[in-house]
Amino acid sequence: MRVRPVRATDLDDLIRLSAKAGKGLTSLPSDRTRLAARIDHAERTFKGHNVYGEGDFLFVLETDDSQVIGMCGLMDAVGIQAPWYNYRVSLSVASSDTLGVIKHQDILMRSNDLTGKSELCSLFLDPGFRGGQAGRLLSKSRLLFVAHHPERFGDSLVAELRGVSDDSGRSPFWESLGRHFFDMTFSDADWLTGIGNKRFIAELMPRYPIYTTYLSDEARAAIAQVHPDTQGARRLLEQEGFHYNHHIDIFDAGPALECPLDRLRLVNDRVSVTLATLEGSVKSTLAEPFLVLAGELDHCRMTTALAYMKDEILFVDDDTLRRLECLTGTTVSAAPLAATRQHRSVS
Amino acid sequence: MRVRPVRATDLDDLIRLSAKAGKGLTSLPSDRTRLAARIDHAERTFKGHNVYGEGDFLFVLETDDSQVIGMCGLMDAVGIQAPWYNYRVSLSVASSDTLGVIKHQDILMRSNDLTGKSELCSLFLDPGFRGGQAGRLLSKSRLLFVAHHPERFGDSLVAELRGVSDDSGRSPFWESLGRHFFDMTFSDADWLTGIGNKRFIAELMPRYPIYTTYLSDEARAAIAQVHPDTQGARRLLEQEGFHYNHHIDIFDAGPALECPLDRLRLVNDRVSVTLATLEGSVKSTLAEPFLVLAGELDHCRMTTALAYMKDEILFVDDDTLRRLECLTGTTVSAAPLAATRQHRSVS
Amino acid sequence: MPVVRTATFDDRPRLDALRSRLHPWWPQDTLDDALCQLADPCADARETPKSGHAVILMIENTHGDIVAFAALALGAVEGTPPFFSFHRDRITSHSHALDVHRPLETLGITNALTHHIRLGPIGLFDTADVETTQLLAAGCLGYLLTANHARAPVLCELPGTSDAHGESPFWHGVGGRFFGVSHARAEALWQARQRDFLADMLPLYPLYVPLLPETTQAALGVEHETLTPWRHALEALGFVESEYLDIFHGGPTLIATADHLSARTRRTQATTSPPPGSLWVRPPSATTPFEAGLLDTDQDTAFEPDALIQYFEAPYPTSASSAGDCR
Amino acid sequence: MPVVRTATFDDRPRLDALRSRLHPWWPQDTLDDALCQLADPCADARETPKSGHAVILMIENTHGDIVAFAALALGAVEGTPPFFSFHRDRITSHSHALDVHRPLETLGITNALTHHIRLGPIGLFDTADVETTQLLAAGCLGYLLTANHARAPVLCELPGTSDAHGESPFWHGVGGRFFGVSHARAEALWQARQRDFLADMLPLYPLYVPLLPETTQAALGVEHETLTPWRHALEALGFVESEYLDIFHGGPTLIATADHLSARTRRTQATTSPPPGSLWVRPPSATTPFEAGLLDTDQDTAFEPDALIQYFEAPYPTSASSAGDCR
Repeated sequence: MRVRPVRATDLDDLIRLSAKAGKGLTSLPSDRTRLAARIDHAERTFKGHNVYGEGDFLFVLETDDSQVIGMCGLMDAVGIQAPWYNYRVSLSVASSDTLGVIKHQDILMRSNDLTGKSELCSLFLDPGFRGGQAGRLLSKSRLLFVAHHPERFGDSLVAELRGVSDDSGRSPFWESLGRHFFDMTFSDADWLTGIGNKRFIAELMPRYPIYTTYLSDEARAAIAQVHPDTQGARRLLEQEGFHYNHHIDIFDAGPALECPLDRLRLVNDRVSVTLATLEGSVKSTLAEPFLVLAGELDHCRMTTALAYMKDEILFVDDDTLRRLECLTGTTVSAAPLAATRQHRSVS
Repeated sequence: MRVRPVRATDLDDLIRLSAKAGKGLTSLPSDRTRLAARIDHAERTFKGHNVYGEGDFLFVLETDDSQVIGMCGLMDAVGIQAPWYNYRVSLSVASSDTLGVIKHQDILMRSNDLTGKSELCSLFLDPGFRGGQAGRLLSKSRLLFVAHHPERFGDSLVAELRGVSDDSGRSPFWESLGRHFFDMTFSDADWLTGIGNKRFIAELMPRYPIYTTYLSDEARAAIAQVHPDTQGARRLLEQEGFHYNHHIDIFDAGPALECPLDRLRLVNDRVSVTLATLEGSVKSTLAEPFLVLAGELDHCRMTTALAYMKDEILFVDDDTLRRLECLTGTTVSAAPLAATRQHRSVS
Repeated sequence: MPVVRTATFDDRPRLDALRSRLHPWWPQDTLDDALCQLADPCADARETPKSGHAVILMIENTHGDIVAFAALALGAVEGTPPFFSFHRDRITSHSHALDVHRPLETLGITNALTHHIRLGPIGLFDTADVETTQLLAAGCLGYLLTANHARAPVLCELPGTSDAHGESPFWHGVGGRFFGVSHARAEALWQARQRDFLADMLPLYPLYVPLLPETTQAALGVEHETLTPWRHALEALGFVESEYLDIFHGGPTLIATADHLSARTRRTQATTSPPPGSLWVRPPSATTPFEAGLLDTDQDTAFEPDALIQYFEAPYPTSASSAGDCR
Repeated sequence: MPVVRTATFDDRPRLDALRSRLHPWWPQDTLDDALCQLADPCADARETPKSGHAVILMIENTHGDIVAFAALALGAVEGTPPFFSFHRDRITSHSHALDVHRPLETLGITNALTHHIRLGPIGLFDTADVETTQLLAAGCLGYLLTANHARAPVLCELPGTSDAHGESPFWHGVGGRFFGVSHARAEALWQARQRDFLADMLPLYPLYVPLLPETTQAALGVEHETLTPWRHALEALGFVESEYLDIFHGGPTLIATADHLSARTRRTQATTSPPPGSLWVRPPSATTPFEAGLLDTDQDTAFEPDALIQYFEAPYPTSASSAGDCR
C-alpha cells in the first residue's frame, strides 16, 4: 500500500469510492463533473501552479495492485480566498459585590481565527480496509508531506472533526441553534457547504455571540464532542500533537483540532535518511514501523514500512523499495509511524 | 543560592527589595501592611489552607548566607474569586463578491478566557544579581514546583508579560485605547490593579470588541509586544513550552504567554531521583546543570546544581546537599535546567 | 367633576398607606423621592429640576379618598445615574443566493433613556374606572406642559406580564440567567438603589429573541393586564410604544417627546369657550397646589374665563370633538 | 400661489434632466423607481402600496420650470430588502468605587427602519427659497396624510456634511475602513442596488464613537449645509431627529410617525373658513393629479368651499396663527 498524489486517471475509482461514503463526508461529492474539477485543481496544486490559499493537495491510497481504496486531502491555507468561519467557545465572567455572585457563562463567538491555517480534509477509506494499517498510513502520510514541505503550508494545521448527530443525521446543536438562523435542515446546510457554496454562512450566521444558556441541554453537551465514529481519528490526531483550542464547527459543534507546525510530532521526528536493504528480512527485534516519503510534490510516494534506522541509513525490505519506486541509496524523509512519547496527561 | 517559600521573617528583606523595583512590578507594593498580609496569605497557601482560586505561592531566592535577593510567585487559579480580564486578539474577515474584496480586520475582544489558569507573577531579582544563574533559578524553580505539585494548579499556566512603554512609563496602547474608557492615567490604573482593586476594570472596560483600525499606529505595533527589559523573560518562558495564544493585557497590550501543564517542559522532563555524592567534584564532562526540588509544599527547597544522572540517581556536590538540606539517599524531583530540545522553528 | 392635583405633605400618611396596594413590579424609587419632597401646597412646580426631583399627582373621590396617584421624576439632568433598558433591535439576515430573508430581533442593553423624565409608579385602585384613568394621565400631561422642567422626553415603563403563578416569564428567560439571584432579591436591591449589579451582570452582547424561551418571547413589550387601561390613556395623549423594554419584566416603555405631547394638545385662548373635554390647568398659587381637570363633555354651564387657568384642547376623543379629530 | 403636485409621465424628460443637479449623496433609488412608475395624471395615489411603489411631488414656477421635487417610496411592505442604518446608542460605564461616569456613544448596524416610508431624494434648486422648501415639505405631508398607504413611519435620510475637499469625514472614519473600496465605487453599487456588500462588509459590532477620528465624530448627524432649510421645514411638520444615521455619510435620519404628523396638522372642516397658512389637498381625479398648497397668509379673498378639497390647519407658524400655536 502507498499514498500518492491524485491523478486524472483516478476519477472512476474515486466515483466508486464516494458512493460508499455516507453523509459524513461532505467534501467528496459523488458528482463526476465536480470531482473531475477537484482532481484537476489538485494536480495543478501539486505542480505548484496554485495561488496560495487555493491549494488543494489531494492524495489517494492504493494497494500494491494499484487499486484505489482511500483518499485524503490538505488545503494549504483556509480563509484566504473566502472567509472561514467557526464558533469560538469562550467564557464570560461577571461578578457583583452587591449580589455576592460570580457567574460564568459560556458563549459562542463568531470567529475567523483559523484563517491562514492549513486544513486536513476529505479523509475516506474503503470500509473493507478499515481496522488495519491503512487508516494510519492515510491519515499520517499527509502530515509527513507537510513536514517535508513546510514552506507550502500555514504555520498551523487544523482538522475539523465530525460532530455529534444521531442515526438519521439529526444534529442536536443544529436543531437548537443553526436552524433559527439558516432556515434549512442540517443536511441541506452541510450539502451546500460540501459543494463549496459557503456564501450563505457569512450572510446568515449570527453576528453577535450566543449565550449557551439558550441552547438545549443536548446541544450544549454536543459542543466540541466528536461523532462516535470519529473518536479514533481524534485520538490519532492528538497523538500527533493536535489539540482542541476552543474552536468548533458552526453547524454541528464538532471540535476543530489544531497543531502549530513546530509542535507537529512528524515535524520534530522527521529525518532525512538514505535507503538501504538488509540481507533477508528486516523483521528483526530492532525494526519498528516507519513512515517514509520519497520524491517531491507531484512525484511523491509515501508508505509505511517495518524498518530500522542507524547512522542516517534506513534499512527497509524490497517491497518498500518497490512501493517507493526507489533504489537503495536514495535519500528520503522518514519518521517512526507511532508517536513514541505520548504527552503525559496531568489531571 | 536557593529558592524557598516565603516566611513572615522575610518581611524586612522584601520591603528593601521592593524599594528597588521600578514601576514595572505592580504586584510588589512597598507598603508594609499590604506586603505582610500577602506573606501571611502565602504561608497559609503553602500549608494548604487556601480556598482554590485564592492560593498565592510566593517564593524567595536567598544566597548561601541567607540574604534574600529575589522573589517570584504563583497564583493557583485566576478568575475564580473575581473575574480576570484580557483582550483576545481576534480576526474578523469579511468578503463581498460584489466588491471583489476580502478584508481582514484585527479586533480586540473582552475575554475571561484565562479563567482557571495558574499565573506566574511577582518575579523580581535584585539588580545586583542579574545576568547570572540567579534569574533562571528564580523563574524556573516555580515551574518545577508546579511539575512536582500539579494537583495544586490549573491545567494551564499563564504569564502576563510587561508591555511596551517609554521611559516615562507612557504606554502607547493605553493612550490610544484605555484612556478613553478609564478616565485616568496608565500609572493610576496600574497602581489600582497592583493593590488588588480590580472592580473598576469590569465597570469601565469596553464591552464591545475594538476594531484596531481605530488605534494609533504606535498602539497597534505594541499589541503582544514585550517591553525591551522583558524580552529575556519571554525567551526563557518560550523555551519552557509557553506560547502566545492571542491574549494580551488590557492596559499595555503585553502578551499573556500560556502553557498547558502537559506541555510544560519541566512536567515532561521532571524525574524522581535519589541524591548521591561522588568522590570529589561533579564537574566532569558528563555533568550538566540540573534544577532540583526537595521537600513538599511549605518545606520545599529548590536550587540549581551541576550534576549528573544515572539509573535514577542524581550525583551532586556537598554544597547542593546543604542548600537542599538533604542527606544522600533522599528522593527529590529533578530536571535539566536548560530546555535540551528547542522547538524547531518552521518558517 | 373630579380634579387631579399635586400632593402635599398633608397627604403623605394616606399615600404611604396606599403603597402596599401598588403592583409590586412598579419601580418605586420615584415615589420614594416624591414622598420625601412633599411640601407646601404652593410649592412652585416651575423650579428648575435637579437630580431626584419628583412630584406626585393625585385624585380624590367625593369622600376625600385617594383613588389614583402618579409619581413623576423630573430630574432629567446631567449626572443622573445610568438608567438601563433593553433595546429591541432588528437585524435582517439575507442570503441573496438562497433567497432567504430572516428579520432577527435582538435585545441589547442601553442607557439611552437616562435623561428622560419618568412617569410612574401609578396607583389606580379601580382599573375599570376609565374616567379616573384618563384624568390621571391628562393631569400628568397638564403638569408636564406647564411646569418649567427641561423639555426632555417622557417615559413610562409599565410592569410586564406575569404567568399563572404570578411569576415573570421575562425574568425566567433573561434576568434569572444572568443575575444569579432570585427575582425578589434583585427587585429589592433595585428598589434600595443598589444598582451597580445591573452594569456588572447584564449580558454584554445583544440576545437573539428567537433563542429565548417561547414564554419569554411572548412577554416582550406586554404590560401587566391590570395596566392596559392606563396604557390606552397614555397612547391617546401621544405616548407611543418604543423599542425599549423594562430590564426585569420586559414590559413596554411608552415614550412621548415634549414636542409630541404639545402637538397633540393645542392650547386654546381662554377668552373663547373651550370645547367640552378640554384639559384645564391651574398652576400652583400661594395657597393652592397645582390642579388640572377635564371639562365636562355634557355640561351646558356657561364658561367663566379665569386668567390663571390654561386650557388645552380635548386630549381624548369625545363624541362632540371626534368630528374634528378624524384623520 | 404655487402648488405642489404629483409628477406625470409628461414630466419625465424634465425630471431626468434635473437629476444631474441633485446632491450626489442623495440615494437615488426612490427617484429611479418613481420615474419608472410615472403614469397618468389621474393615477390613484390611494392604491395599496407594493414594494418599490414610489411617487414624485413637484413644484413649478410661473414660467413652468420645475423648481423643486421630492421622491417618496411608499413600499413599506413585508419582503422589502433590509435597509441599513447606524444606530447611535449610549452605554454609560460607571464605577461606583472611583466615582467615574462615562457615557459612551456607540454606532451599531441596524435594519430597524426597513419598513419605513422613505422621503428623498429631494431637488431644491434654490435652497434660499424658504417658501418653496416649506411648500414641498407640506405637499409631501398632505400626500402622506391623504394617500391610502400603510400607516408606517416616514423617514428622511439627509446627505451628511462634507469637508473642504468635498469628501465625507464620516466615510473616511467608517465606511472607508470596512468596505475596502472607494467611496465612489460603494455609492455607485448602492445606487445600482447591488447592496449585498453592506451586510457582508459593515462592522459586526458597534463602534465606539470616542475612538473615531475627530472629524468623523464631528460629522455625526450633521446634514449637508445646503439641506438645513429642508431639515427645518421637516422639523416644523413634526419630524424629529432620530438616533439613526446614514451608513455612508453619517447624515441625520429625520423620522415622523404617521400619528405625529396628523397630530401636528389637524383637519379642519371645509364648511368653515380655514385659517391662513392652512394646507389644502386635492386628491387626484380623472383628469388632474394630486395637488396641494398653502393658503396665502395675507390674502383676503373670500373662501370658496370645495367638497373635494381637504384642509389641514397651518403646518408652519404664521404671524396670524402663532397665537394659537404657542406652548
